[in-house]
Amino acid sequence: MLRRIDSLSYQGKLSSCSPLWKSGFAAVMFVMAYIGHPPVQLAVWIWLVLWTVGYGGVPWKPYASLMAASLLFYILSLPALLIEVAPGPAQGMVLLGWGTHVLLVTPEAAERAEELLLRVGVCLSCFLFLILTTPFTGLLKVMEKLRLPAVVIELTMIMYRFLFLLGDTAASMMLARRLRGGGRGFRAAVADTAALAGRLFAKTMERYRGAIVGYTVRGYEGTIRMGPDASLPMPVRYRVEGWVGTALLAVAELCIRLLN
Amino acid sequence: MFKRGRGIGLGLLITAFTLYFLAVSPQEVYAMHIMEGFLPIGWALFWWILFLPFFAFGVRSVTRLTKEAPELKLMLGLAGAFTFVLSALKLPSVTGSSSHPTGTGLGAVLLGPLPMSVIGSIVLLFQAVLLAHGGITTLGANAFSMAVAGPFAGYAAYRLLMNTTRKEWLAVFAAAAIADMTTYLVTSVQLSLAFPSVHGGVWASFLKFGGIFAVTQLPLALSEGLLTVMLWKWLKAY
Amino acid sequence: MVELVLEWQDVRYIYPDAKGAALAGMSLRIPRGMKTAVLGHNGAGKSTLFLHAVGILRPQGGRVLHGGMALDYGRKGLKELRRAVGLVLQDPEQQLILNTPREDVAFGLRSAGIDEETIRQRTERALERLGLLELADRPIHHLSLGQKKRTALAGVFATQPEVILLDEPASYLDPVSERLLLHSIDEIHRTGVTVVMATHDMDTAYSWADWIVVLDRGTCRMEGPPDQVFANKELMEQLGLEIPVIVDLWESLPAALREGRPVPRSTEQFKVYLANNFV
Amino acid sequence: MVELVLEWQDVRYIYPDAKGAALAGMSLRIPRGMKTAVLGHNGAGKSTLFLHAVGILRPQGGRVLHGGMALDYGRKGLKELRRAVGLVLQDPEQQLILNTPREDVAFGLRSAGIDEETIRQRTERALERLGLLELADRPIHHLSLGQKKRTALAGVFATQPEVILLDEPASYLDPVSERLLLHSIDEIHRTGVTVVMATHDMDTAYSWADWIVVLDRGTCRMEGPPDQVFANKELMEQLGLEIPVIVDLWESLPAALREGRPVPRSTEQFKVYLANNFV
Repeated sequence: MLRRIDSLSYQGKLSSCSPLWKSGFAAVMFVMAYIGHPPVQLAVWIWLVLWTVGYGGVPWKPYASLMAASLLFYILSLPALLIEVAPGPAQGMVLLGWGTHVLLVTPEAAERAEELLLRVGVCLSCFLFLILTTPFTGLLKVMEKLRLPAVVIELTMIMYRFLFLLGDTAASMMLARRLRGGGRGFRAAVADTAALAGRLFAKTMERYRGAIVGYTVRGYEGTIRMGPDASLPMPVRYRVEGWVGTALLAVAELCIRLLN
Repeated sequence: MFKRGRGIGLGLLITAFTLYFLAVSPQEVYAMHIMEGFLPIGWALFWWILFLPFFAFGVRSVTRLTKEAPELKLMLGLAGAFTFVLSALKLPSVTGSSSHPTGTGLGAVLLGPLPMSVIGSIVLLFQAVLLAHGGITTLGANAFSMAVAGPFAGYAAYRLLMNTTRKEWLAVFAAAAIADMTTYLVTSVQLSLAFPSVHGGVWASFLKFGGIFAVTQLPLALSEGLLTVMLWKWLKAY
Repeated sequence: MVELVLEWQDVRYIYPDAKGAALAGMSLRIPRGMKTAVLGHNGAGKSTLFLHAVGILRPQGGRVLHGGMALDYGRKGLKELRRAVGLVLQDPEQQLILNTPREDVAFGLRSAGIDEETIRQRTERALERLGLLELADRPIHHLSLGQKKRTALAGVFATQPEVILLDEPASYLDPVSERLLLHSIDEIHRTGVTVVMATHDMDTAYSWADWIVVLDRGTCRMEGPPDQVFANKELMEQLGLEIPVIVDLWESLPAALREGRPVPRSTEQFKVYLANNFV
Repeated sequence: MVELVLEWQDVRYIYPDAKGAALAGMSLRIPRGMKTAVLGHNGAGKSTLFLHAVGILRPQGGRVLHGGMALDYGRKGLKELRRAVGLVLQDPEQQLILNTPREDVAFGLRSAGIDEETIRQRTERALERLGLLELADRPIHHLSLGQKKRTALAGVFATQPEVILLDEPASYLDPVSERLLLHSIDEIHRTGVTVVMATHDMDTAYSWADWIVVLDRGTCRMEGPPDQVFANKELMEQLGLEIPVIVDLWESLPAALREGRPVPRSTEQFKVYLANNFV
């Protein structure tokens, strides 16, 4: 699971193209998602799916499953968004009533949930476009351009380097625990997990000690300098489509606003 | 307008509840990361702005620490990677389902709350970018609840209990459990401010969101407290 | 016909997000009571094969049999399977859960719900057989890699499985520790356990195993006794596997001198032969 | 007398919290331009020896010399030393810092303050010579162990050191990756770099090295050319080190047949000899 998005982001057809262009484009689309009216939002949604799955070459199966998994939060929040308790008679679809109190879905809430679904979907498609077509090293370059403090970028780099190592270690430890049949009952299960986390911590410290030697040998003196951005420019064809499409969306949005 | 809303609303409602009961095996939801695009733009910006000063202070403290000892950068990076992997471990929960620990309480006790705000936000960035849990527009809000509020509350609880009771296990348990609880409460506040109820306003909305996530978050806080105490013991023996 | 402990019938498996198939129609049999070596490069499918044997992975096509019966993937079936088939992972760090060899060996027994007295006895016996008694109460992070590997093996052995699968047990060990570990494995085999070892050391495989299985890109390319397998030079070359030094040298002797003689299994046998024939 | 690149003079070192000395009067010389193999069991002091060569550890007694001069442990001296003496650790994960081979290889150059154009060229050359060009932009966690090891080696090679020390480079590799790595090491040696390899594989050491050094419990027990070292059977046995199979078999041939002939260095040479003499 940990490797899934990472692998996809390196294998796509747009992977080696400029991360700056892609994140700039995604940022503009985020703005569209927020300020646009439903028709424009829908257009952005469809367009970005096309960019990711079509131009980016991200397989549709993992794409759809990521989209669905992310929507789980929305689904989980639905009852809170929809259901209201009113102290007296109120407008809406009544689900339950006792005394003067009613449990109901108000039209405002239903409308809000609809709007939210649309916005969440569009934003997700922007978000997935960015993370599925841009390798993490590219995002680091963007962070650098955004002038994030050097220490944050270095920490991010170091973390990224060790995430997968520790992740693999944890995965094999869990495998071993399954093979050997963990303890029974809640307490034993928590104790096992704690032992596992502890062992993982010990491993982490071991990695730390090893890395200090390794980094020193390589001439590390407290700072990691990043190289220049070596990514390819976005192909002209896509750049043109990006600009033209954005312009069209902006015009459409303007028209809707003027007509209302 | 209302007619249309009602028709679609009803459809939504039915599908939603069917899905709800099919899908709510909460282990797959990193329950308290607000998803991409969920917050209205005003609130998304608001939480970013609230989060940034803490982040800036955190960066300053980390810079100062690592200037004195550059190898601490490696240590902090590894601590972050460890927190990330820890949060992917499934933790048996008292309710029988399983949940994911956050590790922010333990981190705050070990590293201090300010460095944890930096490490925690990077961990959140990774969860967003590598696991698609959370998002970019909501990163400010999530970071505020999980990397700022949680660690600070957990750390405060730890100090307080250490000074008053001197029972280390109790302090560690409280740090972990309270960091979790605080994160959960702050997130509920964030959601209810963004989506106040028509009847009863923000307070009613807080009860609803709080109620829904309590199902996963209360047992999680308890299990995480227990886990952290056992982990603490384990580390001491080591 | 020998009895089979484990059998893979045309098993197919593709990891999610992987490009190629890890197992692409794997058909393979493990005879009971023997010492089997599974040969092949990294990526040939050795680990995936083992994970199928303990039901961690389920075939996407074909089936796996244990004792002639298709695996039962129910909760109870899996529990029984994992009691009968023990897997020792390559890196012992990941397999060891508790803090000392004694505690760790007892761990697997305790979760099987055995009474404490039996646990104590069995743990003692396992530690003894693997030469770990003196180290039994030392914290695991003070042990050498070879000792950790033997502890991991002891933990599996103590649960008394029919088969023990070992994934690259000798990797990273120096020659002395490797010899000790191989000795322990032989000790275990002598108690009647079927032993299967994945390795890419041809020399070890040749002198150790009774039965050899050669994997390549998710299929089984050959199975048979060692001399027969390594006699197929063409296949070995095609798969990029080395011929054991002894076999290689033996084959370069003139055919007349080798006629009717078995290929020596060890340097010792070869030396005896040379000494007897060229004086 | 050959020129020495590195020399240890009666070096003593005890790790904090350890019982015995890791180096107990280690005296050892590494001749320039040669391929040296450092032999010994785990714990014989191989890694400690290497860490002294790059100034990570400082002798508690005795001294270490580089190019005939005692090491300067000042900031500047260490920087120069580490530019001249490259160390490749056993676990490549420890020493890979950035996220793709291209970036990582450039890391060492960039921190030496070289201009970007030269960095680009040297990185390219190092990647090419180690056969990593196609993998250059793949994230490191997608590489196999063998590829990671070659990346670590490339990172050290790119900084153009005089000597490269390799700590157990072949451990954990399958035969194909091992052959590739050894090939890369020979490539590097051909550019004029002195190469030193710690190993416990006697067969590899025997066929690969020009010069062999045998360590035991923190001291150097023997140094010399391979045939001479392995001719000392008594010592090898006493240290529990194996004789290379080829030497072992050769020695078991009757003395009359061996007289005046050099011991074969590889299976190939042995085969030629057998084919020529027993037809």
